[in-house]
Amino acid sequence: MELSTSILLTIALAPLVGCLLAGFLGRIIGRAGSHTATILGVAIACGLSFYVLYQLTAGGAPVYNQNIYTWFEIGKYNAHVGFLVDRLTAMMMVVVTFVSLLVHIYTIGYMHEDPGYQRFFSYISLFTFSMLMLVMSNNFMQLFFGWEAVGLVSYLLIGFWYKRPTAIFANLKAFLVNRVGDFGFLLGIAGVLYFLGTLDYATAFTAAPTLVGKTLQITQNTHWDAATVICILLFIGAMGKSAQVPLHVWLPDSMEGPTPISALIHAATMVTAGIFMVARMSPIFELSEQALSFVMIIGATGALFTGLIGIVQNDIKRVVAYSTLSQLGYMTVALGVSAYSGAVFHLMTHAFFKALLFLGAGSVIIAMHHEQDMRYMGGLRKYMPITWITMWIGSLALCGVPFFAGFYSKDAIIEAVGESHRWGSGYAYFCVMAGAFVTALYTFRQMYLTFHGKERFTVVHDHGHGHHVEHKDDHGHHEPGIMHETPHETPWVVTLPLVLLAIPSVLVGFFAIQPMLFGDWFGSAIHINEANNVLGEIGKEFHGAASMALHGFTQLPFWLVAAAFAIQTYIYLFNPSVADRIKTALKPIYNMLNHKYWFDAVYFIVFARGGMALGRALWKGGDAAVIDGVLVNGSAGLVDRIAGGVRRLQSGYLYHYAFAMILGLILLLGGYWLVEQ
Amino acid sequence: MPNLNDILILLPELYLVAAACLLLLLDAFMKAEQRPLLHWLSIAVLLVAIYLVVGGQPSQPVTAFGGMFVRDGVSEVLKVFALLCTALVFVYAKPYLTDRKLFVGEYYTLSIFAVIGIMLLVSAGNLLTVYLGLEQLTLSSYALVALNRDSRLSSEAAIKYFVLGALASGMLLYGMSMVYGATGTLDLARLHLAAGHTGMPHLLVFGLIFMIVGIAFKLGAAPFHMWIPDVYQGSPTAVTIFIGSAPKLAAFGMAYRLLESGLGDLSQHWQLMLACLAVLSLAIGNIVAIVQTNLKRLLAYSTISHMGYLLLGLVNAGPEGYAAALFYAISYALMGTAAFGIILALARAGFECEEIDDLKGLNQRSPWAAFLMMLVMFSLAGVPPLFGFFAKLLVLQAAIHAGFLWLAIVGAVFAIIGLYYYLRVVKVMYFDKPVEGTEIRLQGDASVRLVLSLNVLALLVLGFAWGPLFGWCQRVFVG
Amino acid sequence: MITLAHFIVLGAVLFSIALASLFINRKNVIVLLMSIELMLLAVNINFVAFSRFLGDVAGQVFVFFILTVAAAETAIGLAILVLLFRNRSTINVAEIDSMKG
Amino acid sequence: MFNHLLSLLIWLPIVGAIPVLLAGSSRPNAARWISLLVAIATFAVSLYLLPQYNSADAAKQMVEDHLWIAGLNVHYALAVDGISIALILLTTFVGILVIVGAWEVIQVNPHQYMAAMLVLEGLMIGVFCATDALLFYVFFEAMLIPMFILIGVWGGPRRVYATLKFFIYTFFGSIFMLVGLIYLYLKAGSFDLAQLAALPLSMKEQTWLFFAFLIAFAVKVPMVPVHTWLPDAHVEAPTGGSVVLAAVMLKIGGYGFLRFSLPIVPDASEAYAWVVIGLSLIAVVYIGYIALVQEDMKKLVAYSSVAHMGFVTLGIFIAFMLVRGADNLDAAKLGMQGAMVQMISHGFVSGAMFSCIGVLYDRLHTRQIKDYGGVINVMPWFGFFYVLFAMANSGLPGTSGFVGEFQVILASFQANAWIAFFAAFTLIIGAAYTLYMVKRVLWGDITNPHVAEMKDINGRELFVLGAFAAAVLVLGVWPHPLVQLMDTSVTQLVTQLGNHKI
Repeated sequence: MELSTSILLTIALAPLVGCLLAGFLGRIIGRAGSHTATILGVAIACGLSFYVLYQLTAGGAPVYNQNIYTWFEIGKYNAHVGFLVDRLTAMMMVVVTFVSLLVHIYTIGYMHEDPGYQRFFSYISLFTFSMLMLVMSNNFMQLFFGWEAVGLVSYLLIGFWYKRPTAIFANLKAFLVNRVGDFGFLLGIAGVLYFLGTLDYATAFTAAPTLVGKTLQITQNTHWDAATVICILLFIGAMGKSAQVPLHVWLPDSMEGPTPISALIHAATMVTAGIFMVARMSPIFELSEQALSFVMIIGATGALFTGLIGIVQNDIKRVVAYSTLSQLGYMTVALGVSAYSGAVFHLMTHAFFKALLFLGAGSVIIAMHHEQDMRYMGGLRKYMPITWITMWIGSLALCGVPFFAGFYSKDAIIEAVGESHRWGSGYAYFCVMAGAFVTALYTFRQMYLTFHGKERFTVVHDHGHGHHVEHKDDHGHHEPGIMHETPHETPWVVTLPLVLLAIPSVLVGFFAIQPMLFGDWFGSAIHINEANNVLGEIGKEFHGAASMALHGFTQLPFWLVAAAFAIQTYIYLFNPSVADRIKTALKPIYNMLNHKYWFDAVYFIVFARGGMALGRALWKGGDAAVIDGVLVNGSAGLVDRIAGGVRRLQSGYLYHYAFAMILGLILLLGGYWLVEQ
Repeated sequence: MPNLNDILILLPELYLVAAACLLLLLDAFMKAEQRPLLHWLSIAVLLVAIYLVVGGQPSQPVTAFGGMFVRDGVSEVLKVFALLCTALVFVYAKPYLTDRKLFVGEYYTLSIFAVIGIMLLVSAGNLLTVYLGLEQLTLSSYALVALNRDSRLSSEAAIKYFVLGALASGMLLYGMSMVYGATGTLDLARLHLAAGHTGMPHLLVFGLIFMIVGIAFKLGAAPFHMWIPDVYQGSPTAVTIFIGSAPKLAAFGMAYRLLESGLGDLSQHWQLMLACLAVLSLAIGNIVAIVQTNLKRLLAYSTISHMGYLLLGLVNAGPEGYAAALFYAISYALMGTAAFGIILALARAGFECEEIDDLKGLNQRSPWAAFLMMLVMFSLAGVPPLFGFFAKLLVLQAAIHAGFLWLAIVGAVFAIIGLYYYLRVVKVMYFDKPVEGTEIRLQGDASVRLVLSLNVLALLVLGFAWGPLFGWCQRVFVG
Repeated sequence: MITLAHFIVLGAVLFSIALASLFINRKNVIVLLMSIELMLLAVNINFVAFSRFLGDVAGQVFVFFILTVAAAETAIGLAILVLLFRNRSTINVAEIDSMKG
Repeated sequence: MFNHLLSLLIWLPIVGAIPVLLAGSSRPNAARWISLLVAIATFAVSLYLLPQYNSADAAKQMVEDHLWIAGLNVHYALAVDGISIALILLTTFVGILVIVGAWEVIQVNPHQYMAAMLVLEGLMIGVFCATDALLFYVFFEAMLIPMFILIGVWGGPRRVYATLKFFIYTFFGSIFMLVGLIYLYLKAGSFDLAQLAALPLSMKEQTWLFFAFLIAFAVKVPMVPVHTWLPDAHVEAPTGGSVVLAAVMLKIGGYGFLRFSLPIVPDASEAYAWVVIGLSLIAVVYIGYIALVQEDMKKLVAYSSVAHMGFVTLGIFIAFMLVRGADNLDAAKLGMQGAMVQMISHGFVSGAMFSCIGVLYDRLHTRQIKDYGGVINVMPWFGFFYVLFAMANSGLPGTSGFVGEFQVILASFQANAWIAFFAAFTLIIGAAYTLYMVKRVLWGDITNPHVAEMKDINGRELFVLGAFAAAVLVLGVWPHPLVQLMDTSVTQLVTQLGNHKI
């Protein structure tokens, strides 16, 4: 049966209503009121999303594509607000609302002492709304709206603890880096309008083939292929949002935000918007080999090198953050080899297990009273078993151990890259393969440092709880390694989401791989040229999820993971000193990783400092010196000086006056004489 | 042989002469405390004169005494406004004169004699009448400037004015003699005919040039402007206001009579000369005004620049140009009267209110006075919707139409520079804090304030309803 | 034979002398009044000469008027001069410069 | 039907200023209430105007035409089209807010302040209604007087320099336009804009006239490099002055381009479109960098206004390249519409930004960014509005700030990708300078003890900011009605661009 507009509107608007209630009436309806309102809103959205997904798969509902209202209409150009809901959208809706719902619940526990409680709920509901607008959009304008709106919320949430200098630095950085991406994205949209004459997905995609052969004039005699230009511009947007090298620098800093945000926005949903967008644009991307190669290489680079940084991080959240960067790299590679469904599939599984890992990390952080440094943790498994187990599940999924969700998605991507013959696929293949090893390295390191080995903190029982309460909002950096009470398992509102996320982290891959990757589940949503259909190739050898998993044990990726497991187990369980020896042995490499390849430093000097310097130069040099100094005040001063001179002619002496008159007379006579000549 | 008809045509002038003599007598037999009566009488005399001028207006231009005296539209307009301005001057001057023990009959009679000179000048049909009218005007003015016998500045101003004025009229006469020699006639109408086919064209043009010097002096156009700042500053404000208003109309009338009625055929010669004078006046007037600190002196320089704009109209040398110039002369006369009127009204015994800084914080002390002064300043600067703007508009239009686009642009540029010092006055009144311990407000009785307010508000009203006036100015030249 | 030209030249010479003396003399205001008179006389010569050679009396009539007015003018001039001397006790042209700029 | 609606609209506030003045400094509240009533009445009239206007009809409507000066064939001619109506509504809307905004903020001679505001409002409406060039010029210039007073009397320490600069700059621009207009009058025998548009002109004449108009309106907009009066004027102006200046006065420059440059000298405008486009792009980039390093909030927002107005001029003149170069009418309309929407939107956004700064200034009496920091801690509601308007200023979708820039960028890509490239740079630099200010003012911990004592916004301020916020959001979420309102007028303008005069 048809999907009804009202349902879709409800899905989109319910979280918005919750946001407004919590935001504007937060004081009145209080904490409980706020979280009930927002959770209710998201719950409705989530439930209906599942219903929509069901309708589209089992219910056999046709793809929904309608405009809600006209945004503007000028001649043949128009922009609308409307929904395009096919299976791709529906899947995203489910993922977004589901994770968001769990994060809402989790937040009750995580933020329960924070003064900004209502504000926080309002923000995350606003985010849910924006994200839904993004994924449900049926045109580029609305896509851009959602695109920037999630950016705004991300900005607000990273800076949620606005008293922290680091936080307000990070949120500005995040917004600006994203804007760099959006700069390209907007130009891409403009290009779409220029070449395809519309902002509407359906029309644009049907018209897409006409791009072939069209070119854009760059200079007098250089013309670039239209499709390539558009795709790369659009992808620059994705690079910003999905934190691809070299626009990845904002994501690690975004960890300044509360952990639930890191889970929801900076791992599960928002950062995957870029992946979703490219998948959505597959009909256009398929037209440009060069663009796809570009996408692939960018992604592969991110997959390996950001992962490496993860190995040297000590902040539990940052480890997960870098792993997110690396995983986003995987998805992008998949896009690059036109395995769009593979990318989206990994997007989904990743959403679950990465959210799980973040929330788990958050749970640890709660237990450690907002101590995030793993060097002061260890042996926590006996204090918080649920967290421990669920995080292991998440980790194994992340590493791609067979049967876990991550395995299916990741292995499919690796194989797809292997199948691809696109320019640069060799490099990509190496990156993703090595990436698997690196992933395992930092994941197990993190698990061991956190939950295993001996405790590296001491518990000092002194003046009780109040101490932390006041430290809570500014997250007091009390002396490291000193705890004021033994860590204990977190309340159910925190653990429940972990459990609920653990389940799909195990199962979703097993059940979803067949339809999603090989069953043409997405239907018309994703378009692939036959020549590029690497997944089709893999599909030929695919004989069910179980056999794929079993086969997985014989594959190189698994053995890399196993090797990494062995190494880390040896180092962190039996011989911790090795770690330091390696560190000293590979000092230069360690430094390079520790400084994140100096990306941030360079950017800061070049763009931040440089921009300010340039601005100051233009201001003082251009406006102040030239325009005001010379032209404006200069001419005024000149007139003044002339006046000062001329007034002296008025000497006050009668004979000068008389002389002036006679002079005038003579001049007139002389002038006449000259004219007559 | 003069007949009754001639007398009738000359009636306003004759009446004024008689009235002036009567006032003189009256003053002689009058006690000091009765003088206010004289004040009101003389105003009445002027108003009646206006009535006579307008009432006896002939439909067609008529001449009297064998063409010596012309009574046409141009002279009507000029006379009406000259009389009107003088009446206003009398109203504004009274408190000032009484404060300074200058409240004497001579002031009134001399002024009226000057006005008679103006009326004679603007109706002149003959070089002789031009000369007589001019001398009548200037001789009375010399005396007026020296009215305050105990002031060093007045006497200095008077001597400067006298010597330069005599020099100018000497040159004018010399020019007349040459024109007479070249054409053999003194009658302007015949001159106009003879000028075309004279035996000695160079002599004629030489004469023209000498006469232009005379005109330029009367207008106060650079480089014949030197007397203006000193005379404006030196003479009692009550006299400055008179010199600054009505005589400008006379100067225009003189220029029109000599250049158009007399030597219209030589326009291709004098157009360019006037253009040069205009540029010089605009430059010197506007630029030097910037560095003035004395309000009267500032207004003097602004007069010079305004005469430059008036010349822009004359340069056109066609009906529309004369109309524009006449319109400009009228607007300037009204604005000048208003500006000095406010200064007179603010001045009081021991406080001349001559320095620009005397106006500091006027808006807090007397918002109304500040408001009026602001209107006058913006009108002088030529900012719409005030009267002054439309006057400038017309002269610029006239200049461009005559093909003097460059001249119009020069005028525009100097309007920007000029704006600066007018704004400075507004700034002092509105933005600056008043000096402690000083006290400044409108003096004089209600009548003065009322008339003054009306005079200034007229600038605003005429800004919207200048059509009829302009129409009148146009008619008198086409008709 | 004396022609019109001679008279005109004479007038011109007188006129020029008058002009020159106006700004060369820096001593005495009275001299200024005198040179003004001289100027007017130059004009008169012109008028008379022209009217004689044109055979038209108007010019000579004009001369009478000029003479009369000149008398009045001088009267006023002297009056101002007296005033000036009373106020500043000097009639030295070079000292009359309290207003300038 | 009563056909003097426009006259009423113009003269109601001007005449209404008289009783306000008469109320005198002794009865400030009377002055305030009268002026508020007048402002509201004006707004009501302008609202009543809206349904009267038939947006389907391209012709000018509600025509009033009386011969004003027979001698010069000057007419008191008023009429409106969609664009004028939109701008008039903006004016009357802002008119109310500045009166309310100044309520007890202005203590010295409030009656004069309010009166000046009302007169200014009336004159600005006049500019948008006039269809006679001279009448337009009269309103255009007369506006300067009340603004001069507003800034000079209630302004900051360097107000004298600022006002003189402001007045002379603008006068300098317009005087050449006056010469140009006279020249046109002598050729056409009329100041009627329609007739001037129909007047054939040689390329040489057009070029001279184009630059005469350009300098007049470029100063008003203001465009680089004649923009330097704006930061000074804004910094010294009282809040209300800044609001009106930014919200409405700058628009008159853009409006002038539409009414004069485009129809009267189309060919020259085409030939020199690159000049304007170039300057607009410079405005976006160059000014953006300058705004980045401002220490004074008002200066910063003033510079950002210059950058945003760059989009207006860009959108207007890009139309030429599209109509005559690419022969793409719809794209030209897109750009033109973008420019118009940007004008309205910038009216709201900049007005709001200045109101916000005013709110801060009233509490701490400083506009230096360094004196603030952590304001959000004590003024959460203010913080909400501040962030909202900052986002609008950096062109976030969903706020009005986005719409115009979006349309202009889309249109300019149609003309030349590079133009779009530089225009889109505003996404980065605009966000940079705006949010960098927000960071330093709003976020962070309280460093300055005075900030700790700041009170959150009161009801009056809430009303002003709320009204602006509503406008910003509605226009951002649903620009369609505004676009519809102006559509036919813009279409007509764009089609006019097609016909050559030589």
